[in-house]
Parts: sequence; structure tokens; C-alpha cells
Amino acid sequence: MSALIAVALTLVALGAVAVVMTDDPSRQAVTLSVFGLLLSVLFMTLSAPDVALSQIGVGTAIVPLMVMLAIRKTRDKQ
Amino acid sequence: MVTFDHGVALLPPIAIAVPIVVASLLLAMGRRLPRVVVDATAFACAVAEVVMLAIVLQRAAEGRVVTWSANWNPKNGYSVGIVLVSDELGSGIALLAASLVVLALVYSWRYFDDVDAHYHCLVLLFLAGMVGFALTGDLFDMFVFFELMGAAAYALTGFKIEDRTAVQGALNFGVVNSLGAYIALMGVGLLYARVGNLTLPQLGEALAHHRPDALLVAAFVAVMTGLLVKAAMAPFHFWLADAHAVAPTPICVLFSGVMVPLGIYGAFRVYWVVFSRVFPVGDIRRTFVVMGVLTALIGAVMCLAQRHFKRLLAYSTIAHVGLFLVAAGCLSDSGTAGAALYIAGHAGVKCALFLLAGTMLNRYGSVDELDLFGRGTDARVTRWLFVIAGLALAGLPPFGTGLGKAVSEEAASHAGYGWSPLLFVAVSAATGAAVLRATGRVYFGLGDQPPARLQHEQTSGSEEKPEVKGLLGRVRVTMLVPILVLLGGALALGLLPGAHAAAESAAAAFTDPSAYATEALTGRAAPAIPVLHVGNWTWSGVLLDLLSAALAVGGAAVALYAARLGRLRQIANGGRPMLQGLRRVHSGLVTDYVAWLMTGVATLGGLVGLPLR
Amino acid sequence: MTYYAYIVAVFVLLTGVFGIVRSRNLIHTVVCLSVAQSGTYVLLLAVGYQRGVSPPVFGSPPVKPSTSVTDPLVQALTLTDIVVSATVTALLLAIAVQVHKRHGTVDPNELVALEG
Amino acid sequence: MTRTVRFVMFAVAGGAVAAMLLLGVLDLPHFGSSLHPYRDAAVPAAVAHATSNVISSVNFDLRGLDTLGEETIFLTSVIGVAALLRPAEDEDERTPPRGGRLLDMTRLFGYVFLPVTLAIGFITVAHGALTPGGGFQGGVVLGTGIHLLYVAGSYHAIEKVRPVEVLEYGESIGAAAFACFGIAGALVAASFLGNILPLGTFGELFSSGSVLYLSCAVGVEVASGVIVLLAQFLHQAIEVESDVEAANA
Repeated sequence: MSALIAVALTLVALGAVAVVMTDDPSRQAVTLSVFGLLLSVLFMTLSAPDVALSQIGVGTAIVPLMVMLAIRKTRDKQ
Repeated sequence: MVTFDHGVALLPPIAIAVPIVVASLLLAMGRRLPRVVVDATAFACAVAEVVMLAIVLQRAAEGRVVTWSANWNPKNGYSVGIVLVSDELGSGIALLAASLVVLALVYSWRYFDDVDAHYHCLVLLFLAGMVGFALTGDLFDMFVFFELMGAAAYALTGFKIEDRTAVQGALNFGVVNSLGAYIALMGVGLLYARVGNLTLPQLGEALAHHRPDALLVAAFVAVMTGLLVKAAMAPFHFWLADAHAVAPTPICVLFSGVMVPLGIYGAFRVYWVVFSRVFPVGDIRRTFVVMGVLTALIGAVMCLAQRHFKRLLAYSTIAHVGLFLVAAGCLSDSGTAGAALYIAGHAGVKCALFLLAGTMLNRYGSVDELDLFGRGTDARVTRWLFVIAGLALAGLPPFGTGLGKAVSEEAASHAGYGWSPLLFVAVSAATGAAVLRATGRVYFGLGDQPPARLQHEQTSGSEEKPEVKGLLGRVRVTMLVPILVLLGGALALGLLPGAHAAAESAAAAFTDPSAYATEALTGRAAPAIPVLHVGNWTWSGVLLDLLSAALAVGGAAVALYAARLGRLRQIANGGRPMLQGLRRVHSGLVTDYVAWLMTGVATLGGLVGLPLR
Repeated sequence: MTYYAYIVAVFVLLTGVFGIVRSRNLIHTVVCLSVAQSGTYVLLLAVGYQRGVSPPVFGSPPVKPSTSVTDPLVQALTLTDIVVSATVTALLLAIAVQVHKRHGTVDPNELVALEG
Repeated sequence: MTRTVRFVMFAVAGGAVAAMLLLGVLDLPHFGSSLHPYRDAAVPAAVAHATSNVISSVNFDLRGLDTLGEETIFLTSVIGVAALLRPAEDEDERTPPRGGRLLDMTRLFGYVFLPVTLAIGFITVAHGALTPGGGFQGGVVLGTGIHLLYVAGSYHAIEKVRPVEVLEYGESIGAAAFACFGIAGALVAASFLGNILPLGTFGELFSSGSVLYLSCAVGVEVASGVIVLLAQFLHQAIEVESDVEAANA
């Protein structure tokens, strides 16, 4: 179990770096969604299914969807 | 049978819940109701809050009102629940919040005609957040209500979506405050890991006389960061000028009058109950005083350098925050009392000034001091209100600001900071001078006609959007009454014979962590605090207050006629590069602000942690 | 492993902050803020974790309650934290959309309405 | 400040903050240890109130006040977003181009997956006191489920199944119900958010007293709120056009 947690933690850390380093706006929503998924995996390994469930809904669906719509709205039309 | 005391103990959570219920109803019904009903409902709700909180305050004078939610009262000093602890300062600042909301709602009667009840809903939810934050005795619950205040405040700041400064200000405010809150949450996590509970009294008892190790330093600094960001301590202060300058005028009243002081209140609440028995007093006192002086000086200089009148007032709030931090940072009863009086007096005067700025905006369509040169000479009543408020801001006796300043000066001198009267006089005089200078230009046409060419690198305030449809020919009664009430309140605070004594005993309770824990965890009354029989005014205090009022008038005159004073101008020109540098630091860019925020956290960490090595 | 989870929490927080500092797009700024907040989730859940025990839920399948479960409080706090994150993100995204409309840009370093 | 100066400043300050926090976490109890005093008190407390999901017990009973605040934050942001994304004075609403008839796949999606998602959402809300999940999680599932339709490509399909005005009522009623439960607790059980309902039997659906109903209130609020919130963004992205944008286009 410990090994699994260590892997999940490492993936979360890498995911955070990936989100922060994503400069292309159109890929922002995708990386954020993947990061959200990695977090919920981590929460499952930490025996927190309630939190994982919330995180899947919020972190991988609602927030990325809002981000996507905001990006769509703010894209420069040239 | 519910006794009266038990009934009072039920009031604090009800005071949090009532605005939430009313806001929900207004959200559902707002579109169908005539505007006057929406205004009246929100107003009635805020008045009910004032009544409830006044009852709690009345009772708190005899001992803290302790409320455990959901019947989870502690057994043997341990509880799994959340506690609300209303002492005099806590319920007092909650009462201040509710009163200011009442006045803000009167002032915004028939404001923003074309939106649903959203504005009213947000104001009431903001109030719920402030009351919850002031009364809670639980660290995580503080974070929750902090975020509630934040969410409502960000939306209200950006409420004028057509105004490009407003949306930028809201963004800066939202990012910086939220980041501060998340850093604070890291601290909450660290403390929970150490203690295994989250209520302030249980944290305080568990940590009393604990060795200040690295975990506690990190936790203290992190939690303080969140609260001091709200309090706009330098270098966390950047968001304040941006948000205050652009928010709707009645909202500025709530921001400057009570939200920012709530940050200070929260910081010192957590310090006293949880950490005062952990760290050496000298280290923490030095931390607060150093940061306070820095904040006061930056605020005063930037205040003098503004032409955007609301931004000028915002920087003056920063300057005063610095003074409050120095006073409360002395970590003595009288310092705390001084800060409390000063905060209350400042709320009256500063809020009156913001509302006056609103009348300026709604009559002339701008808040730019240079643009409006001589435009207000027809305002026979309002202009004198500006003058009175400007003098009161500088600390003219017998206004409450003067009383708070005098008590603070004495407390700071007593704590070994002999130079403190100089700081208090200079800073309050500078803010007063800035207000009087702007008043002189706009409402009396004094001074030289300003050059037409606009200076760059400055927010002018000429593009600020009015908040009513069409410009007003004269100031509405609903706008004038709150201004008079606020100035009257500030005056009453200084004239009320028992004000200082009451503040001293409230402060003595505030700074007593073991009494707080005893009452919260055992329900036993803590030993009563002997009432001090101190008068309001001392001769030295009155003289220093008069001095700063005089300096404010003189400073304003010098600023207005600087062009005619050749030598002075040369001296002023010498300081210009420094001022330009300071201006450039206040860049309006959120990326810069976050870098500064980290610098501030590191500084706090250094000031608290390094002496412990 | 003793401290790895805590270190990752601090790392994620500071990575998010770094993202804000280097941001060139307000949407990205807001996203980085939520990344910074994720650090607090990790810290809280790590603090409440106990090796080899089940979650604090006894309903499905019904089991006899015992105290060898992970800490329910930090999980409740994290739930609240997630809600806060979603709501703040929503508000800030809405503001960012308006900033774009009024300033014609989403580069945080090109906003010049509030200087000095 | 130039970008370089800002980076240097962050590097120095961030390094110091990292050092402070890392030194701090090294004083924490070891990861995975068995020392959790709050848990040891919370589990019996949850059992005493016949709540099988201890997290729900913490959320709605032991620390219900936090959740009141949390749900109020949610309500605030829904109102705030509605206020911030309202059409400005200088903006027009445009009708999005009609996308022809609905694709069969979308129909399938709507008629098959939607009910499944909704059912899962309802179950999660109703069993919040028993199994993992609760009002918030279930509400999120319900609120998001409908927006799968947008991902599947049909904005008009969402508009049909999403009566925003009705949902605004749901949002406010859910929020008001939670606060009213709190006040009712104060009046009936002499403590704010105190339990006012029969506790029931541990492990059964109708157990845990008020927790079940608070969870449902949250479920209604969150499900409606999520839909209203996303509706604002969708509306903004698709139907509102400002002069600035019209000029750019």
C-alpha cells in the first residue's frame, strides 16, 4: 500500500508541475482535468473515498468545464 | 425551560443563519418583488442583526457568551464540536459590521436599479460571513467564514462590470486573498496534526507553555499570513488600494470600516488564545511593530501621492492599519484597548468619507481631484462635512479617532516605543492633509489651477462609473443621513464618558487566554475583571491630537500652494525619484503582488523564527 | 516515506504559487491558484492517514464500528476545501472573462488600469 | 517590476518559505501513525447518533456549522457569478446557430445515460449517512450529469432539460433549508443545528436523525447550484456578445 501511495504522490507532484507549465490555453482544461484525476486516485489510496468522489466531480469535471468555457470566451478572435 | 442566559447563548449562531435565510429568499423572490420591497427586506434583516448582536454584546460585558453547536458541549474539557465565543470585542466588531451594513443599505437605496436582488443578497451573505468570523472560536471555522467574506467581497468588488478598473481590482483582490487563505489553511493543518483539535480554546490549552519548535513557527506564520493579508499589512497590502478604489461606494464602507479591521481582530484573537503562551512576547511584539510601522509609512506616503479620491482613502486605510498594528502589537491591555477605540472611531470617519466620495462620484461623474478642480463650490453642506471628516481623520478631539490615537500613543510609549507619538501624529496628519487638500481643490477651488497634462503612472479616477442613473443634481437624503450618523457616531465615541474604561476591560478579557479557555471548555465563569476608572482624555493626548489636526491643515495648505513656495518645491523634487519608485512597486499586477506576498511570508518567518534559534 | 507526503504537499503549494508568478494568461493564473490549494488537500489527508486501516464509513457493507479508521475530520475539512476551491475558481474565472472584455487581453502583465 | 526581478524575488522568498514549511513538517507525527485523538472521539459520537458514515457525521452534526458556511460560500459564488456574468449595458445576446436535428448518439446519450447518472446522484445523496458520498457529492453528480450533454455536442439539448429558473428556486430553498434546520435546532433542541428528529437504527437508511435531511438539503442546493453556475458560463460563452468582441470578430 505504501508503495502505491508513494507512486500516487509522485504523480500528483508531477501533475502539478505539468499544469503550471502548460502555457497553451487550449490544453489548460485537459491537464487540469488529469491533475484532478490524479488527486482523486491519491485520495483513494489514502482511504478517503468520500473526498475522492467529490474530487472526481469537482476537479475533473466541473472546474475543467468552467475553465474550458472561460478559455473559449477569452480566445482572441483574429 | 429556556432561561434568558441560555436564550442569549443561542443568538450568535442565529445571527449567522438569519442573513443566509433572508438572502436565499431574496434570491428566489427577487425578480418578482418590487425593488422597494427588496430594499426594505434587506434593511429589516440588517436591523434585526443589530438588535441581536447588541443583546449579545450587552451580555458579554458580564462574561463570554459561549455557544457549542449541535449540543456537543465539552466533557472533561474535550469536545468534537464547534464553539462560538462572543466576548465584548468579538460581538462589538460584529455589531459594528451589522451597523455599517444598515447604513450601507440606506445609502444604496435605489442604487443599481437594473440588477435583480443580487446586490442585496451578496451584502447580506457578506454580513453573515463577517458575523461568523467575529464570533467563532474555531480555527477552521474562521477559515470558512473568511472565505465566505471573501467570496461575497470579490463579487461585490467587481460588481460594476462595465468598469475596467473594477474587474481588475476584483481579480487582484480575489487571487491575493485566496492565496493567503490557502497558506493559512496549511498552518491549520499543521496545528491540527500537532494537537488533534481545531477549537481555539482547546488549541490554546494544548499548546500552553509548549516549546516553540519549527512546526509551531511555520503554523503561526502561515495562519497569520492569511489573516494579515485580509488586514492589508505591508507587503500584503497591494490588493486593498485596488479593491477599495473600484468597489461600489457602499461596499467600500464595509471593506474599510470593518472587513480590514476584522483581519487585525482575527490575527490578534488567534495570537492571544492560541499562541501567546508559546512564543517569547518580545519577538512577537517586535514583529508586529516593525511591520506596523512599515505599513503606516507606506500608506501615508502613497495616500499623499493620490489624486483618485477613493484610492487616496484606501491608502489612508492602509496607513491606519499600520497604526492599529503598532497599537495592538504592543501586546498590552491598553494597546489593545487603544486599537479597538481607534478602529471604532476610524470606522465612523472613514466610512463617512467613502460615502462622501460616493456623493462626489454621483454628482460630478468622477473622483479625480485634479479634474474636478473647483467643481464642488456649490455644495454648501457637503463640503463642510468633508472638512470635518478630514480633520477627524487626522485625530481632532473629541472625535473617537482622536481618543483611539491618544490611548494608542500612550500604550506604545509605555511599551518602550518612545518615538511612537511622532509616528502616530505624522501618519494621521498626513492622511488628514491628503483629504483636506483634495477637499480644498474640489470643493473650495483653493490652490493653483492644476496643469492640464495628465501625469502618467497614476490612476486618475476620471473613468470611474457613477452608481446611479444619470448624475444627481443634489445629494439624496438617503445618502446624507448615513454620513451624518457615521460622523455623529465617531463624535459620540469620544464624548461618551465610559468609552475608554469599557475598552480597557474588554481588552483585558481579550488578552486573557486562560479565562477564554476556562469559560469555553468548562462553562464556569472566569474571575471578573475589575473595572478601571480611567477618564477618556489626557492633556498630552489632547495636545498631540490638536497638533496632528493642525499639521493636517498646514500640510494641505502647503500642498495646495506648493508651486508658490520655490524652495519647498526643490526639496519636494528631490524626493520625487523615491516616490516614483514606490509608485512603480504598486503596479496593479497580480503576478507582482503574489511575489510580494511570498516576500511577506518569508519576512514574518524570519522575524518570528530566527530569534528562536 | 515518513515525510514524503508532507513534502509533496508543500511542493504542490509552492508550485502553484510559482505558476501564478510566471503566468501569462489570467485563466492560467486562476488554475494555478487551484493547484496551490491542492497542496492543502494533500497535507490534510496525509495528516489524517493511518497505515492499514479502512475509511471511516461503516454502512456498506455494514461493519462493526471501530476506531481503526482514517481520521474523518481531515476528510470533512478537505471536502469543504474542495467546495471552496470550486467556488473561488468559478468567481475568478467569471472576473477573468470580464477583464478580457474590458481590457482586451488576458495577459496579467498587460493590465495597466491600476498603477501607483 | 520586470519579469526577471519578479522571478528573482520569488526564488529568494519562495526558497525561504519552502525552508520554513519543510522544517515545520519535519516536526509532524510520522505519516500513517495511529495517533488521531479527534477520530477516537468522533467515531463514538457518530455511533451515538446512529450515523454510519463518520464523515457525514462530522460534516452535518459535529461540525455542521462549517458546512453551513461552506454551503453559503457555494450559494454566494452562484449569486456572484450570476452578477458578474450578467449582460453588461453595452452587450447583446445573440441566438446561437441552430445545430440541425439532434444526432442519434446524443439522443441515446440523453435518454440512456442521463437517467443512469441521475439515479446514481440520487442514491449518493440519500445514502450520504450510510455509504461514501452525501449531499455534496451526489449534488455534484446530478449537476454535472446533465452537462455531459454539452460535451456530447448539444447545447440546445441542455437548454431543454435545464429549467434555470426552477433550479434557482432549488438553489435558494436548499440553502435556506440548511440554515432553517440550524435555527429549528436552536428552538427545539436548545442548540443550533441540534438534532430534532428521531435517530433511527444504526446502519439503516432512515437513521442519523437530522444528518440525512441536511444532506438532502445540500444535495438539492448543490445539484441546482452546479447547473445554474455552469449555465452562466455556457450562456456567456455562447450567447453574449460585447461590442469589443463584435469589433474584434
